[in-house]
Amino acid sequence: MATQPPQIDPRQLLEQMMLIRAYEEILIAGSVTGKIPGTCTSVGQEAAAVGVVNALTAADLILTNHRSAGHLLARGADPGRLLAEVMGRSDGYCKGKSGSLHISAKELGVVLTSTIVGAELSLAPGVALSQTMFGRPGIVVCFFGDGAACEGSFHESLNLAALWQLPILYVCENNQWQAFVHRREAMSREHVTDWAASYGIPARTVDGNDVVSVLAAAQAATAQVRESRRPCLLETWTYRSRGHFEPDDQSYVDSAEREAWLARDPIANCRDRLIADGRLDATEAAALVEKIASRIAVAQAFADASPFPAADELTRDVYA
Amino acid sequence: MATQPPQIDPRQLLEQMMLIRAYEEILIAGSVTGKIPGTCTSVGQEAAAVGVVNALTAADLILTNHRSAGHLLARGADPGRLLAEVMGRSDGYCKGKSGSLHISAKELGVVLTSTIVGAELSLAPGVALSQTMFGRPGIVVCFFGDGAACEGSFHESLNLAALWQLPILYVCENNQWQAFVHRREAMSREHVTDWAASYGIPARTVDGNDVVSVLAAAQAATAQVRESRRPCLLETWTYRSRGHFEPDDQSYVDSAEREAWLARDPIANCRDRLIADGRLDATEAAALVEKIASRIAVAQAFADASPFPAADELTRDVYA
Amino acid sequence: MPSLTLYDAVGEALGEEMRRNPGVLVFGEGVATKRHALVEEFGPLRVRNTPLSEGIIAGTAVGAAATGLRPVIDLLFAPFLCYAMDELVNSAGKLRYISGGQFAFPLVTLAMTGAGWGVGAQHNHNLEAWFVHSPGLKVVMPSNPADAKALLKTAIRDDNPVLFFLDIGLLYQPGEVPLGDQQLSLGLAAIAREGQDVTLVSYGKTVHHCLQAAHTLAEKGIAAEVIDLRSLKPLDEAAILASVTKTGRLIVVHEANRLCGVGAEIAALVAEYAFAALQAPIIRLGGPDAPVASSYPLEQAFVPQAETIAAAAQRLFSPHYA
Amino acid sequence: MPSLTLYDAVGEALGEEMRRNPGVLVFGEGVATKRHALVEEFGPLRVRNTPLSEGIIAGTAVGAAATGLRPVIDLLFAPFLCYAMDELVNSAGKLRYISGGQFAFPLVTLAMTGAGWGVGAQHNHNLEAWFVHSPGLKVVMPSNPADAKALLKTAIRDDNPVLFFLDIGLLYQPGEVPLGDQQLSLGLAAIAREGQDVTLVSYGKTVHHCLQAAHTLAEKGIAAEVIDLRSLKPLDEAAILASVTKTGRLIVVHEANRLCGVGAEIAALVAEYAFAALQAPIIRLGGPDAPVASSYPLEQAFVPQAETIAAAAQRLFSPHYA
Ligand SMILES: Cc1ncc(C[n+]2csc(CCOP(=O)(O)OP(=O)(O)O)c2C)c(N)n1
Ligand SMILES: Cc1ncc(C[n+]2csc(CCOP(=O)(O)OP(=O)(O)O)c2C)c(N)n1
Ligand SMILES: [Mg+2]
Ligand SMILES: [Mg+2]
Repeated sequence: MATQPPQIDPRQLLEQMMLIRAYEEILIAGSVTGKIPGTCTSVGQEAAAVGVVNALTAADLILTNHRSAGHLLARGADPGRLLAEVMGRSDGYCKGKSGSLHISAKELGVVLTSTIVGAELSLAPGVALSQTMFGRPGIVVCFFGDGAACEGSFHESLNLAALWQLPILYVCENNQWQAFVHRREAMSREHVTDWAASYGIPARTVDGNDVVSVLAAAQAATAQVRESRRPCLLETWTYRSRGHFEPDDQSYVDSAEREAWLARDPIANCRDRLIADGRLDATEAAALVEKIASRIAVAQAFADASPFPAADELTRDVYA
Repeated sequence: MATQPPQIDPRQLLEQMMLIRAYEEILIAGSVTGKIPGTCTSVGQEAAAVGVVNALTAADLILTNHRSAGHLLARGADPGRLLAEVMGRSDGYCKGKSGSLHISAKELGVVLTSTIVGAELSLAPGVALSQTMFGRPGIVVCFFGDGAACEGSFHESLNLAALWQLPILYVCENNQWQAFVHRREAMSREHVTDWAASYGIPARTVDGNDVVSVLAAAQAATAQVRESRRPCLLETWTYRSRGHFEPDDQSYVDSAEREAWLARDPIANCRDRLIADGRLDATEAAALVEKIASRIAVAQAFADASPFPAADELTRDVYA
Repeated sequence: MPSLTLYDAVGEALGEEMRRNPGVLVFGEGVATKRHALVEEFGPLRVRNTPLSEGIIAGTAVGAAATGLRPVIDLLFAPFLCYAMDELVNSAGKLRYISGGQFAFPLVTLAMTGAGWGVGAQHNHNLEAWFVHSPGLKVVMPSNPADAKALLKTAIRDDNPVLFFLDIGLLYQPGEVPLGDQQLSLGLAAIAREGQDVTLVSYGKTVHHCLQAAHTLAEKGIAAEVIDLRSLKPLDEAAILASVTKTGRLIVVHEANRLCGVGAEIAALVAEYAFAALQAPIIRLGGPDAPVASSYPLEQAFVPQAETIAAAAQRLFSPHYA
Repeated sequence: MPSLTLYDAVGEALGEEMRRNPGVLVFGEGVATKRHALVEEFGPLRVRNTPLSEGIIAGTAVGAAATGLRPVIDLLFAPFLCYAMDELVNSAGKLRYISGGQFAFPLVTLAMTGAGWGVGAQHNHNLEAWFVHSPGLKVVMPSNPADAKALLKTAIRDDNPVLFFLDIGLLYQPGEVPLGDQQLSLGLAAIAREGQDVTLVSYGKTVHHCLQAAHTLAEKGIAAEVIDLRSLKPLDEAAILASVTKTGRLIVVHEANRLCGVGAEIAALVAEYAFAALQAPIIRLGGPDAPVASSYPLEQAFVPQAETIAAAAQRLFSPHYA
C-alpha cells in the first residue's frame, strides 16, 4: 500500500529555509529598533520545519506554537500578511489580534495555534477526531517543543491519541532549550522519544539540522500515520541559535554547545552540499538571495502600508 | 548497606485487613439505610494497603486519595475517629469537614489527602522536597489509582521526582477501574509500570491480592528509595470488588472478570494459607473476628456520640 | 406533560440534538457507561468514555469544535474544571478572537455543582462566576428540568463555548418537561413570580429558596418579584433593571462564594444603571469566603435559605435600615 | 532612598526573606537563570529552575508548604495559572479547611499580568478576581516598587497562600524603595490622594491613571480621592466605605474584565454598606468582555485611561445623570 513519496527538489527546500531566515532577520532587526515587537524566532531550526511541512498534503492540518514562522512560511504563508500580523496590522492573518505568538491561518490548514505551551498537544486530538469522524483523508501534524513535552498535556494527549487511534504526527522540535532552562534541567530523560514509546507510539529521533533527513523521516512517518490511522512521533534534534525571545543576550547559554551547533547551520549545510553535488551553482545561489530579498521587501512594504485595526475591533470576534 | 526488613507476623497483616473489611462493611450497611453517607470502599484491595503500609517507618509520610480507609487503618488510625469523620462529626480527624473523601491525619503522617484524582501526584514531590531540604530520614509514599495515572499530573510528578531525585515511593493501586470506566478504555498500555519506566524510575508490578507479596515488594521498594533517595514505583495489581461508590449496582461490570477476582479475595486467601501452614487455628481465627467486631462496635458508639460541628465552624480553619 | 428529573431532561436534550445533527457527539469519564441509551442509539463513536484526564477531554472538544464537530463534554463535578481551565479559558474562550474570527467553538461543557450530597469542597464548589468573568464563554445554570432541556438544546446549537452547570441539589428532582423541540434563548431570564415591592434575583437551587421566601413575604404583605436568571452570560440585564426600576429594592441570592460572584455583578449593574430607582441598599446573600464542609449541617448552612432571604427582604423595609 | 524597578524590588524582597528564613525557597521556569544573584547567594537547592510544568510547580509548592517549607513560585504570566488551578484552588485554598485546620500553606505565587508588551490574550489576562472569589487564598497587586517589596515580604511571612500579581506595565518603572525590613500588612489600602468629592478606587497600573484623572479633575474643581487597594483579599472594606461615606460618589477602575471583577465586588459592597451616603450611581470602568488583542492600539484601548476616568467623574456631577 505504501506509495512512493513525491520527489521534492532540494533547491526548493533550500529556498524555503532561506525565506524563513530572511523573514526572521527582519523581525530581529526591527525588534532592535523597536519598529517590530519582539518575537520568538526559529533561526537554526529551519530544516525541521521545512522538512516536515514538505511531507504533507493539502488535506493535512497543522497545529503549531509560538515559534511558528517556519511552519507557516513552509506551508506557503504570505510573508507580508505574517509581518502585518506581527506588527498588529489589520491585514495580518488574524487582523493583528494575534501578533506573533498565536498565528493561525485556516486557508493554509494551520489551525489552532496557541502560545500556551502544551496547548497544541491538548488541541490536536480533537482536530484528528474531526478528520476521523468526517472520514477526511488528511492527517494532523502537531508541532511542539521539548518544553511542551514536560507539560501534563503531553501525557494526556499521547495516551488518548494511542487509545482512540487518532491520525496525528507529533513533531517535537527538540531545540535543547525551554525558554531560559536547558532541557537537561527539565527532562528526566534525554529524548522525548523515550516517553513516546511508552504509549506504544512509534517514535524516532532525526537530525533536525539536515533538511533532507528530516524530509525523509517525515515522509516515512506521515505514510505510517496515513496507513495505520494511528499516531507516530518524530523528534527533530536541533538547536535554537538565538535567544528565547528577541532581544535576548543569551548570557546563560553554554557557548561551546552553541558553537558546535552553529557550525551545523541547516541552511549553510544544505547549500554547501547542493553546491558540492553540483546541483546548485554560484549564480543560482546569488539569484536565490536576490529573489528572497525582493519578496521580503514587498512583504515589508505591504505590512507597513497596512493600517492598525479600527477601534471597534476591540470587541469584535469575541462571540460567533 | 541494605538492612534486613523487620519480620512482621502475617497474623498481624490478616488482622489489619479484617479490620479494614469490617470497618467498610459498616459503611456499606450504613449507606443503605442512609445513616452514613456513601463512600468509596477498598473492599478487595486490602492487601495492597496493608502490605505497603507495613513496610513503612514512623518517619515516612503518606499521601492518599478518596479510597483511603485501608491506608489510614493500616497506619493505625482510630476507626472511631474515622467513622466520626465520615459521618461529619466534630470528633473526626478533620472535624467533620472532610467527610470520607479527603481524610488526612497529621499525627499519623497521613498528609494532604485530596479527592481530586491526580492531586496526590501533584502534591507528593513537595512533601518529598521538605523531607530532603530538612534532611529528614523519612521517605514519602504516594498512593494513587490507575485513573490518576491518566492525569497529566502523573507525567509532571514522575518527571520532577526523577529529575530532582526525590525520595518517593509511588504506589499505583491498579484496581482495573476508574469509576465507571474500565482501565482498558482509558489506558493505552496495560500497566502503569510501562509509563513509569520511561522516566528511568524503577517500577514493578506485584500481585496486589497477596499481602505477603505486596509486603515483600514494598520492603524492597522502600529500601531502594531510602538508599538511593530517588523515586520508585510499585503497581499493585488488584480489583475493586464493589462499585465505585456506595451504593452502586455494578451493572456495567464484566461478571466473569469480577468472579475471577472475587475468588482471589485477599483476606480469605491469607487466612486460608495461614491455617494451611498451621500458623493460625480455628479458635484464633474466631477470636480475631470477635476482637474486630468489638473494636468496630466501640467505634460506632464513639462516632454516634460525637456531635455535629458547631455553626461557627462554617468559616473556621479557612485562613491560618 | 411528562415528568422528568433534570438528569433525564439532559439525556433527552442530548438524544434529540444528536438525532438532529450528526456532528454532535458526547464524551467524558463514564458518560458512555451512565448514558447507555445514547450509546445504543448513536453507537460508541459518538458517545465515548474517556481516560481520567479532564484537560485532554476539554482540549479535544476545543479542537473538534474548531474543525466541524459539536462536542458535548461531561466533566462531572465543577471543581474538576480546574484541570481544564487552559483549554476552556485560554483556548475555547480566546482562540476565536486571537485568530481574528477564523474559527468558532461550538462546544458544551457539563458540570455538576453545589450542595446536596455532602461530598465536600473538592466536589462542591460553585465556579460559574469564573466563566462569566472570562471572555468568549457563555454560562448557563437552569433551575428546573424543562429549562435544562430547552437551554441545553439551544446551547448545543450555539456556535460558542457554553459552560452548562447542573445544580446537584436539583438533579434528581422531577419536573414537567414539555414534549418536542422546545428551545430557550440564552440570555433570557424568567420572571418566576411577579411582585412590585422587592426584586429577588437568583439562579439554580436558590431560585426555589427565593420562591419560598416570596411566599413567606406575601403573608407579611410584601410582594416579591423573583427572577430566575437561567443564563449568567449573556445576562438579561434588561429584565433585572426593569424589575428593580419597578420595585426599588434588590436582593441577589446565590450559593456561590459572595466575593466577586455573580451577585456582585448584578449589584454593580443595578448600582450603576438603576441607581435612581433604588430605595434601599442592595443586599447580597451568598456563600461565605470559605470552602464547603462535608458535614451535613455545615453544608446546609453554607447555602442561603428561605428564612434568611425573607428576613433580609423585611430588613429592606425597616425605616432604620440604610 | 534608592530607586528600584518593581522587578528588582521583588528580587530584594526575595533575598531578604531567604536570608531571614532558611525555609524560604524559590522555583519556577527560568527563575534560577534570571535571578542569578539569588543562586549565587543561596545555592541551587533554594533557587531552582523547573521543567515547563506549571501544575507540578504549584503542586510541589503546596506539598512543601504543608510540611514546613515556605516556597515562592514564579508562574510567569497570569494565563499560565490556568494550568495550576487545581493545585492553587482545590489544594492550597481548601486543604487547610478540609483537614480541619491540620495544615497551613505558606506559599507565594508570582504572576505577571496586564497590558504593556503587546503579547496578546494568552499572556495578558488579568485573573485576580478568580482568586478573590476562591476561598482560602489571599490576593495582592501592588502599584509601585516600594509597596511590592514590602507586601512581598509580608506575603512570604504569611501562613496562607498568596497570589501576588505583578503588573507588566509597571515592571520596569523605577520608584523609590526604602532600605531595610519594611513590611506592609495585607488588607490595608493606601489613600494615594485625598479628596472629598469623589472616590476613585483602583489597583495596579490604573492607580496611576486615576491619579492623572484626579489631577485633571482638580483643575475643574473636583477633588478626587484615590484609593490604591494594594491587597484585593483581604480587602480594606473600611477604607473604601469611609471614603465613599465622605465623598458620596464612587468610581471603581481596573484593567481586568468588568464582569464579576473586583470592581463588581467593590460596587456591591458600597451599594450594600454605604448606600445612604451615595449621591450618584456607582461607575465601574474595566476591560470589556473580550480577550486582549496583541495590536498596540487595541491593547491600549482595553485599559481604562485617565481621560475616561476623568470624564466619568464629571458625569457624576452632571445634574442629568442618575
Ligand atoms: C504554559 C506556558 N508556560 C510558560 C510559557 C512561557 N514560555 C513561552 S515559550 C517557552 C519555552 C517553550 O519551550 P519549548 O516547548 O521547548 O519550545 P521552544 O521555545 O524551545 O521552541 C516558555 C516557557 C508559556 N507560553 N506557556
Ligand atoms: C479530577 C477528578 N476527576 C474525576 C473525579 C471523579 N472520580 C472520583 S474517583 C474516580 C475514579 C478514580 O480512579 P482511580 O484513580 O483508578 O482510583 P480508584 O477509584 O479506582 O481507586 C473518579 C473518576 C475526581 N474525583 N477528580
Ligand atoms: Mg525547546
Ligand atoms: Mg482504579
